[in-house]
Amino acid sequence: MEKLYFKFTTTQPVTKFVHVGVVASGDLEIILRPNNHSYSTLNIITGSDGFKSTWSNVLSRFFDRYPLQGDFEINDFGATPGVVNLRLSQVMEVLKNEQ
Amino acid sequence: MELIPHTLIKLKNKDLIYADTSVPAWVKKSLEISSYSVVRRGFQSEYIPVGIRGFKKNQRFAACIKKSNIESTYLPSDALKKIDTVPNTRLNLPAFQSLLKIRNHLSMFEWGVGGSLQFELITGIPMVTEKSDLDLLITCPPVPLSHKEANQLLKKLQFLSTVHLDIQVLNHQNGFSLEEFALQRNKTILVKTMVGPILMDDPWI
Amino acid sequence: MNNSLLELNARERAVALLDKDTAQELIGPFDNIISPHLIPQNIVPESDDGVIIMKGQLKHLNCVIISIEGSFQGGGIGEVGGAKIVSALEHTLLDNKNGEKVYPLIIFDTGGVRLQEANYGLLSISEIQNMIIELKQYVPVIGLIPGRVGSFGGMSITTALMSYIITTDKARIGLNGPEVIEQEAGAREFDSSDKNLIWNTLGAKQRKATGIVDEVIDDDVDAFRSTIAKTILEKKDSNRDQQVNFYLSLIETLDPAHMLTTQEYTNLYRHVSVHDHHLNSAIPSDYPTITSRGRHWFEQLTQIKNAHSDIPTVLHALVNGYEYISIVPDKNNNFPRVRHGEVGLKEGYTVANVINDLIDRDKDKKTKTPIVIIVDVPSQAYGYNEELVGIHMSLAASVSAYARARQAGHKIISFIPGDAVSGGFLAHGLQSNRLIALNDSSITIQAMSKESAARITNRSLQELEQATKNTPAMAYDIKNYQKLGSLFYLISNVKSYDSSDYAINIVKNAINSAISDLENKPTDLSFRYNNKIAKESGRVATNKIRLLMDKQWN
Amino acid sequence: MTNKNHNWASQRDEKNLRMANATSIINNKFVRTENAKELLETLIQPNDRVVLEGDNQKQASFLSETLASVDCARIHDLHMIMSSVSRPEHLDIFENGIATKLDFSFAGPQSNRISKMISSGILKIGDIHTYLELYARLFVDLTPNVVLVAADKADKQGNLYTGYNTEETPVIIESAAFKNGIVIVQVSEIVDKLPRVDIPSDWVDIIIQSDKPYQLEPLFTRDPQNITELQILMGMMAIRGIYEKHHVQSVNHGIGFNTAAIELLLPTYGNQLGLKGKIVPYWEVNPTPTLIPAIENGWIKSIHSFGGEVGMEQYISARPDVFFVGKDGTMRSNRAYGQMAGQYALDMFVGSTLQIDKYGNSSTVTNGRLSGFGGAPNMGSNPTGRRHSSTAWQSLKPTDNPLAKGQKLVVQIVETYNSAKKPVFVEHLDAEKVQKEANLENVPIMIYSEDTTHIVTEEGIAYLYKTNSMTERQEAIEAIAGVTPLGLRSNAKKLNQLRNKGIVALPEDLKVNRLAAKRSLLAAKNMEDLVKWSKGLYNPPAKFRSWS
Repeated sequence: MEKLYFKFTTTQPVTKFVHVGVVASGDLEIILRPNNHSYSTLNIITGSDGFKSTWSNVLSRFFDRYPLQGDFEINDFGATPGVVNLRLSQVMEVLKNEQ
Repeated sequence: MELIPHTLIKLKNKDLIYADTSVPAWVKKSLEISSYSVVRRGFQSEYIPVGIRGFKKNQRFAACIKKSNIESTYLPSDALKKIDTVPNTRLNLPAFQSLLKIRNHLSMFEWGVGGSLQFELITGIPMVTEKSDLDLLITCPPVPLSHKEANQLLKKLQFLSTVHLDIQVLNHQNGFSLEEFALQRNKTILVKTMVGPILMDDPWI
Repeated sequence: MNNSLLELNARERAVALLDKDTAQELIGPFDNIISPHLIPQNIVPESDDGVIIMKGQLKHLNCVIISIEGSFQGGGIGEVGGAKIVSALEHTLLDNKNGEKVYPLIIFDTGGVRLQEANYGLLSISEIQNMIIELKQYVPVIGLIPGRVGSFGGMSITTALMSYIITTDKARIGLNGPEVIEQEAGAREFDSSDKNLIWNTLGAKQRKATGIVDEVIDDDVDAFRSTIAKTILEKKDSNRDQQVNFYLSLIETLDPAHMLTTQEYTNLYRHVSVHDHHLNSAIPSDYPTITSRGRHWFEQLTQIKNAHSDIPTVLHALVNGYEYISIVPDKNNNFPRVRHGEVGLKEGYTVANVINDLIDRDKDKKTKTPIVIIVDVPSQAYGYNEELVGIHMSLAASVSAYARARQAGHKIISFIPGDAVSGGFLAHGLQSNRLIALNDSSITIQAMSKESAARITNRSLQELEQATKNTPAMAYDIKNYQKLGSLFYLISNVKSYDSSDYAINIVKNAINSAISDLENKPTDLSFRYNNKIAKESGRVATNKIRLLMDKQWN
Repeated sequence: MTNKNHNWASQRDEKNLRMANATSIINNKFVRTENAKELLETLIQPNDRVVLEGDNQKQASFLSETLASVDCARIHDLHMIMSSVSRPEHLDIFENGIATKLDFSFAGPQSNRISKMISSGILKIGDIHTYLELYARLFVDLTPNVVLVAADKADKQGNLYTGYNTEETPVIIESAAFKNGIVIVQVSEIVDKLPRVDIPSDWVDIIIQSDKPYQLEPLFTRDPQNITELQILMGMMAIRGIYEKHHVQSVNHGIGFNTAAIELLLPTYGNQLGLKGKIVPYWEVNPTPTLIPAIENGWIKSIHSFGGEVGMEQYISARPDVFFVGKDGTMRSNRAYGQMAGQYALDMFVGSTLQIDKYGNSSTVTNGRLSGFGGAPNMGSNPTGRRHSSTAWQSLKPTDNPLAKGQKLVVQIVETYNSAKKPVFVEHLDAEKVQKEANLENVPIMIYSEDTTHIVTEEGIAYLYKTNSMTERQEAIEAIAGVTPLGLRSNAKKLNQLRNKGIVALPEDLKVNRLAAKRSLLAAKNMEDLVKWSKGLYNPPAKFRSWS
């Protein structure tokens, strides 16, 4: 298990709380809370050690495309980058539906 | 006739052994049970240099016996022929299992087994343990091997064996390690001879 | 095949069952409560701790759905998830007592106790069971088992306490999973790789045929919704925990030496001639039997020498106004899996029988007879026949009897001079309102044997021992267990096999003071999390959850 | 002038001599089970070329166990020819000093051990073939002295019934029977009357009843329970961006969850798109249970199979319109014909791999594992000898060359990272290292870049056939390689250029909604659903049981 922290400068504040996913094998959950900074924070607990740079790459790409602003908490039980992306896009979808 | 090192000798009279030092109790006990000794490297005359094995790994005792005290001799290759007489419970030990695998891959040589396996195969006394090494003796190779060929052979045998392998090439009294030759760590190689270890360029001569 | 409940995760299952837009989650992912015990053991937590509490309406009926997430840590119950369930059920009870109908539903998808927080899991499960038994007096408490994990371990006992169980054919129920039985009793007893055997034995269809579940329906959300509504409106209750005489009659006809086929058992089940059972008090005898800590203290406290009972594994006696009861080894028992004092098929039902008789006898009395449970149970019985018949129901029968006795006003003390492990402890000990133990290092107190726990959590025995050393949540010894706050009293200067007058007096005093402490106190299990140690350290998360639930319920 | 006395039938004489030496244990072709070892020791000679039948699923397990037990003083230095090295004793034969040389196609289960044995010199590799190549060489320079094969039943005359799992038995037997080889068959049962004759007794020399039926594994069964949302997403993209776009009519699916997902999406997502009747009516594929919903839903006209699949027997028998079924009601499979169809009759091959390099070469050979590829390199390549045209084949024809011809679609579907979170897209294939370690002539590449026409990942589809330079091809691969080291070379600008050229398509370009990729979209979500679709005719092996 490893704890990771990331911070990204972002521009689109979210107004809703969002939760997606399950901490199941190969999967993860994402909890998003609104904040009023000009950046996003990510607190990640991951079951697979040694993937900090992979996380960084996945998240940079995501925030490049979608600069969502909020505080993210992620509990990860070995999700692949593909699954991480899928869950992040589900967060987007939930925001769209509720806004 | 010269006896090559690692030949097992069954003694007629287990009490007639000659040594520079007094004979320890464990040697007497060992001979009591088995009355076998192993030919050591050295000058042979009326007297033959031998070693006596104990039941512990570090128990070796150097002595001499008279030729006339030899009841019978067993070459390392004789031990090999006895593998079919080993009971299944013993045969399951890793050293025996490895020997079974390896024996099909050395048919181009005259060869045999030394060490605790040889002792157990000839005497029937259980000496081999879970941790026993496998000591192989290649005697009189028909043609010298190149470093590469030796390396290939070694790799093959090591793959087949699940225990540590110690392979010695014997050229009459002279002997050297196949592994040392194959790996070619140095230009010269250590050859054990009748007069002690010497460094040689070509051990096959 | 398109509106599957099984396919959904726990949260989605709860939402799917409720009428559109009525679902409201309590203590959800945004409340920032995760298990405090997982991260220290290097395990990734989940924001809801694998238990989802959802209030809402189902066909316009007010419901609370408790949904367990089987894919997070095998649906294991830990402190946070357990406290969420207990506090939700408590509020449901309160509402119903106040005349406001709220119908509780539990979606089981659980292996039972979460082994990384084993002691909390065991305590929580006993507290959940207590609530269900009381709630059933007001409303049906309905259990759903869609399948995948199914319902195992201590939570299988909980399923047997539900008013009504609805499953798909992909559900399995058993006290001991096949892997655990194989570990404890060998592959000859139960081959955990034989999937046909597992499904034919523990699968919903066989369980339906032999009274362990009530309905097997299609895996379809609408089918679930209408079956649930029907169950609520028709107030269905299988009274599964009160079939003691039926099962004792059945078990008498069973040859424990023969591994029954499912067909044989189904036939047996269909042709039981039921007769009443009553177990006489133990009497003195001239035959010394093998001793155990449980038997030792039963004889010391009742002064019955070489106590003999018609059921050799269950001793009980009413002495000086207290009802003492103990489960003991019987090395010649015809059920091989109970010879070391385990709680087997017969033991659970027999204990239930004894307690039910006592409840009945005292039902019109103002002062109820106090009960002293002497706890020395190394585990429940691990066996194939046991699982086929449904040993979890036997344990549930005794859980139910103890809980109903306590709720009726019997003061119940558990005295622990021996082992208190797993399902055995749930059935015989954890429904008391005061626990007293001897401080003896020979006592093992846990949810599962170390070997099984190691295998199930994929750790080596060494790793497991290392982990348990650092966390009271997984402690195997009574000293660490005390740190949870669940003990009323830890007697420090008496050992398990002491027989001096001094020792006996101390134990008797402790029992007496526990009983007088119960005067005018609640008849529930709240002492365990309300005391000082529990509040300050042992059950901090439990109390936090309870407060939060109070705030969010209405 | 040749010598007048030259013996032009020396091989036949040799065979007759060997057979004569064994007359004491042969009773009109039949040999008793307990005499199997003696038989092999008599009929096989040192240095013989021996074919041992080991297909993917079906194994001549009794004969392989017997061969591994023969006396190596009598039989040694055999040259083994085996399409699949699957069982431990297949390699024991080498360790026991009975054989030294191996030609094979696939060694999945034994891939670790085989690479160690090669590097230790126990075993010398002739070549790692494709199935078709290996069969072909049986008729050229690898004609066998002895073949050891398996059949279900024999009758008293020695005719053979190979039933569902005929697989490669006919091609092996034919290579020996007409070139003086000895044909030895293990049968599970000897009966008075066969359901049908698959091999005539004339071609068979020896029949031995085995002590137990030959080993048969349900290798091609995938439990829909384990299909993930990403696999569904990739399946949806493939259906829209490849199956529909190229109007594919005939297909081979490599085995895996990716292709199982596609099979289970046809009756749902495929129907939503109105594609039923328009795509993939013809299949060359093993009878995988995940095809049942598509068959029942009316998608499929015909399926020919390489081999059988355990549990599918009854279902296949009840669907003779779809499968190739004999008069006796059981399926006829044939691996050689199947491979031939894959090579020359199909529009498309869809498969998966473990690694893809920056050029688009792919391989399942990863560190320490020398698995071989079976039929994939044939299936996954463009046969340049093909002349017949189809819409899909034509759709890949370059527009700028009047003499150009079409091309077979070869599709790889992979997630950018595997489940162990290792990148699938790599700078260099592990296969390059394995080549050096195992002293192979060629790098063991499964499908070459030039043959790969499409790659699908969870990010999008790369239409490699549209690229006009290696640089562009590399850029297309990078654009869908996610955050793997290769993928990080791409950027938004390059991606959009490629999208505009139609070389790369993202899900949104294909109108595939990422969030619709749910398991609820699968026509069957578990094995029981498959049983229900089959109306109870499919009988899954016990290890797949997950319901009561």
